[in-house]
Amino acid sequence: MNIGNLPFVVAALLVVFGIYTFLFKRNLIKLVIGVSLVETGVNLFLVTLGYRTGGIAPIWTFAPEAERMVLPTPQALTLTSIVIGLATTALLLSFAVFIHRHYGTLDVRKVKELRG
Amino acid sequence: MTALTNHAPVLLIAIPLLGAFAVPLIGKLGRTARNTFVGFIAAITAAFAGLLAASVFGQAGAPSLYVLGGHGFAVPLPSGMSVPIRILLEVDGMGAFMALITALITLTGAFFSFSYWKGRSGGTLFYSLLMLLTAGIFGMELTGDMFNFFVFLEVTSIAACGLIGFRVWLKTSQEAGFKVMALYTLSGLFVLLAVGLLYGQYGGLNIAYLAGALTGSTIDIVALGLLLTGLALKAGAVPLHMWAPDAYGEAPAPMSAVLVANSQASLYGLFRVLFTLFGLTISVAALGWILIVLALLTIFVGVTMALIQNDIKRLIAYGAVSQIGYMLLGVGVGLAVSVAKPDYGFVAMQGGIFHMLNDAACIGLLFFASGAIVRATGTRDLNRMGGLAHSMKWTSVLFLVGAFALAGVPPFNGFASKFLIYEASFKLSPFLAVIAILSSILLLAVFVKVFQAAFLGARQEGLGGEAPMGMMVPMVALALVVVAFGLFPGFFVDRIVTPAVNALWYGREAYIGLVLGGG
Amino acid sequence: MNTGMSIIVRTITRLVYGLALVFGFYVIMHGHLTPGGGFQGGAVVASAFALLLVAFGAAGIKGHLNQHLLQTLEEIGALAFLALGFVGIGTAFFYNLLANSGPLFGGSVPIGPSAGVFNAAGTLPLMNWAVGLKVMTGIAAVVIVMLVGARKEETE
Amino acid sequence: MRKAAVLVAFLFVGAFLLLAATSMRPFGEPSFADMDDYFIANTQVEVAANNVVTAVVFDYRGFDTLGEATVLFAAVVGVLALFRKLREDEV
Repeated sequence: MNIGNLPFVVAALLVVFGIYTFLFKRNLIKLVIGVSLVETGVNLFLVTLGYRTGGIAPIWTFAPEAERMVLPTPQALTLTSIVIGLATTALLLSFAVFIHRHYGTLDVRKVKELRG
Repeated sequence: MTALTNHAPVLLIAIPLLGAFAVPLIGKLGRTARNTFVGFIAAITAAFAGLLAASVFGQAGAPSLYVLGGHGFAVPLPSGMSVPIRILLEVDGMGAFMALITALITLTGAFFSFSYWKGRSGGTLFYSLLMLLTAGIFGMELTGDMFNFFVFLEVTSIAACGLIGFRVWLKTSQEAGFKVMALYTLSGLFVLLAVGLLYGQYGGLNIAYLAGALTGSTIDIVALGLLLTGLALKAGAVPLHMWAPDAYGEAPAPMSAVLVANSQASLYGLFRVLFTLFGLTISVAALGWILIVLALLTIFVGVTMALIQNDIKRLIAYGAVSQIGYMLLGVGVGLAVSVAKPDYGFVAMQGGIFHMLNDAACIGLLFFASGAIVRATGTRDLNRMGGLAHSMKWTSVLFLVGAFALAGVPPFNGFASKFLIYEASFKLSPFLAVIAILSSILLLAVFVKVFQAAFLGARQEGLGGEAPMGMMVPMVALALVVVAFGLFPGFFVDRIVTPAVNALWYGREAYIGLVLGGG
Repeated sequence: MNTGMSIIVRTITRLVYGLALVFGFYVIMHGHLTPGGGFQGGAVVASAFALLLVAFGAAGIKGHLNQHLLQTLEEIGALAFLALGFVGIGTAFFYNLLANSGPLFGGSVPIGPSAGVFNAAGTLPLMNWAVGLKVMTGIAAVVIVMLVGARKEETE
Repeated sequence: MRKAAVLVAFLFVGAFLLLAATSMRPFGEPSFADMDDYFIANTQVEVAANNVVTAVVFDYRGFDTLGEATVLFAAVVGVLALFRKLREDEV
């Protein structure tokens, strides 16, 4: 493991922490936080894919003289992924509001009406 | 006319989107205007699906390209290969076959909903979500770009969870909605991570380009693992199937059928990844056997759990989970032997893929019938139903047709595809066929129990009458499909199933060549 | 929650709200020149709406922002974006018909670093506006609906 | 018992992801960048836009953005559907 791909390891760790939070926490809101942690990790991973050492932002307006530009496609993918993250978090939180309204609690162990 | 067929792939996605965006506006003009608009959009989409399928099957399943946003798409490289820079829709036999299934289920689902959702709140948003789900499923099946596949996978996830939790007053539907949304999001993120890995390694996002560039390094194995986990979860294969009975059970009845079509689209994604994207760069035998083990687990767990249910919709939901196992078994056997490509491997693939269409039809019929029954009796508990044969004659007959078809009883379509799977898996190893046949018989026993509990017995007063005409027509349509495919399987297998299997089994080079051959 | 925040927050909101809107629209409109675009600008404007909501509470903004208007605007934005996709259907879906041809955003751009030509990039600015409208009104509608939903939670 | 199984699965997935992260190419040196170099070089000619990312988002890969706008629309419709006014018999 050379130091060269440390950002990828950090992104992977973020995803691992998010999955841990999702699997082992009991409060519904913490599950949603776990899912958004995984999303942040994946977004970070996508953005770090596009970096080129010494590259500047791929925008030609008033672009300073630099030998090359950073890859634009990962930034487009990350934009889409962020909006998808927003959409899923909004729906998850709406369900959490209604579960609290029906069950009176946000504890995963008590929200167990569906058995078998 | 040819202009329409050229644009058919993208119109199949754009028209449901247009419908989904416009329905809330048209909804302001009143219920009948909205329903006719939704019916019109569903019919046009189904027509385009048929048009596309006819033109693709006309060329024996050969892939055809649709470039989005311009003429040339490929950039010739100094190394001779060329990188596609735009998003391409690549439709081959398999994609067109899946488009047929989706068109059938969403069309009947929309028309069933007109009378099922009458007198309930939120109708406009209900149809908007249905059309978003339709557009997402068509997008998943027709696109040739990995990231685009992920985006449409997310569109179907969110639209499906919106529909699962639609009946806000039901306590369990909100719990199911949360659980399914969380699991769908995680599986989508696994797929995105895999797409990111492949892009990081090869610098491209097009399926054909990646298929040509893959070398089978550790990154590719990790990407394959992530893709398999994510797509298997969305398809409902066993170790990750816990969400499926909740999702199908809690969603409104017509939407359960469309959710099954959504799971089958993820299954299509799984096959596309295995056969076209990775193809022979991985040890197909090992992967084939992994699929077979998954399939046997799915079949067995699905049927045994169905046996102990007394909620009619959860029972059918477990039946649907077990049928996903049959498809995995058929295609798993095909994948396991796809190096030597013996003829029984081809038959197994035919059985597995033909079963996708048959299962969609009879599961759809069962969910529609159960929707009518629940609406008439007001309960989902089998013990509190009884004597429905008297008051709901036609619905009972249609329910039986669906049940026998699902259990693989001869005159119906379930038998046609299951027989191909039994015959081929027997040649690979008799143990597989034995499990498959036993589970079918067990499933038959389950439906006999349902028949006895719900239909026989004394007539109960106060139960609702026969299902209205609006619900009856879609059910009869699906029953006709079930019977027609059961009586003349050979006719349909040669016309629509064989091109699909050719596209998966032999079509990898053609699929890649069409894109990398230059723009 | 529905009575809003203290007077200090409200006066600051009155000052900042206009600026936030202007900045948000700037980011939307100059998407093809400077960093940003429909989604980023729409999010900025939506945050201005959310700020208004938090400061004055759901009752405070009753007349100003109502949910059905926002939802209708969002549908119009979505249909406009889809229509822009259909504009170039002659060649292919999502073909940039207006680029480098015609008066409306058809200007050509000098190669290399430049000050940027606003009247260029064909359907890009129009798409930026459509998506900006859609994101702005969509997120605002979600925030209002969840706040009103939460408010009902308290009064129960 | 179930908790142990979940823990094992979690550790396996975690190791799987870290394996991928460590065996990636070094950060900052993309191995293949031909598609992106084409975008950077040709945006001003073909799309006449200065911001290459917006050109990729709305022109070269505009269909993704249509899908993404659909995702946002689906989320808004989903949330509005959940918080809609119900009929009396439905509460």
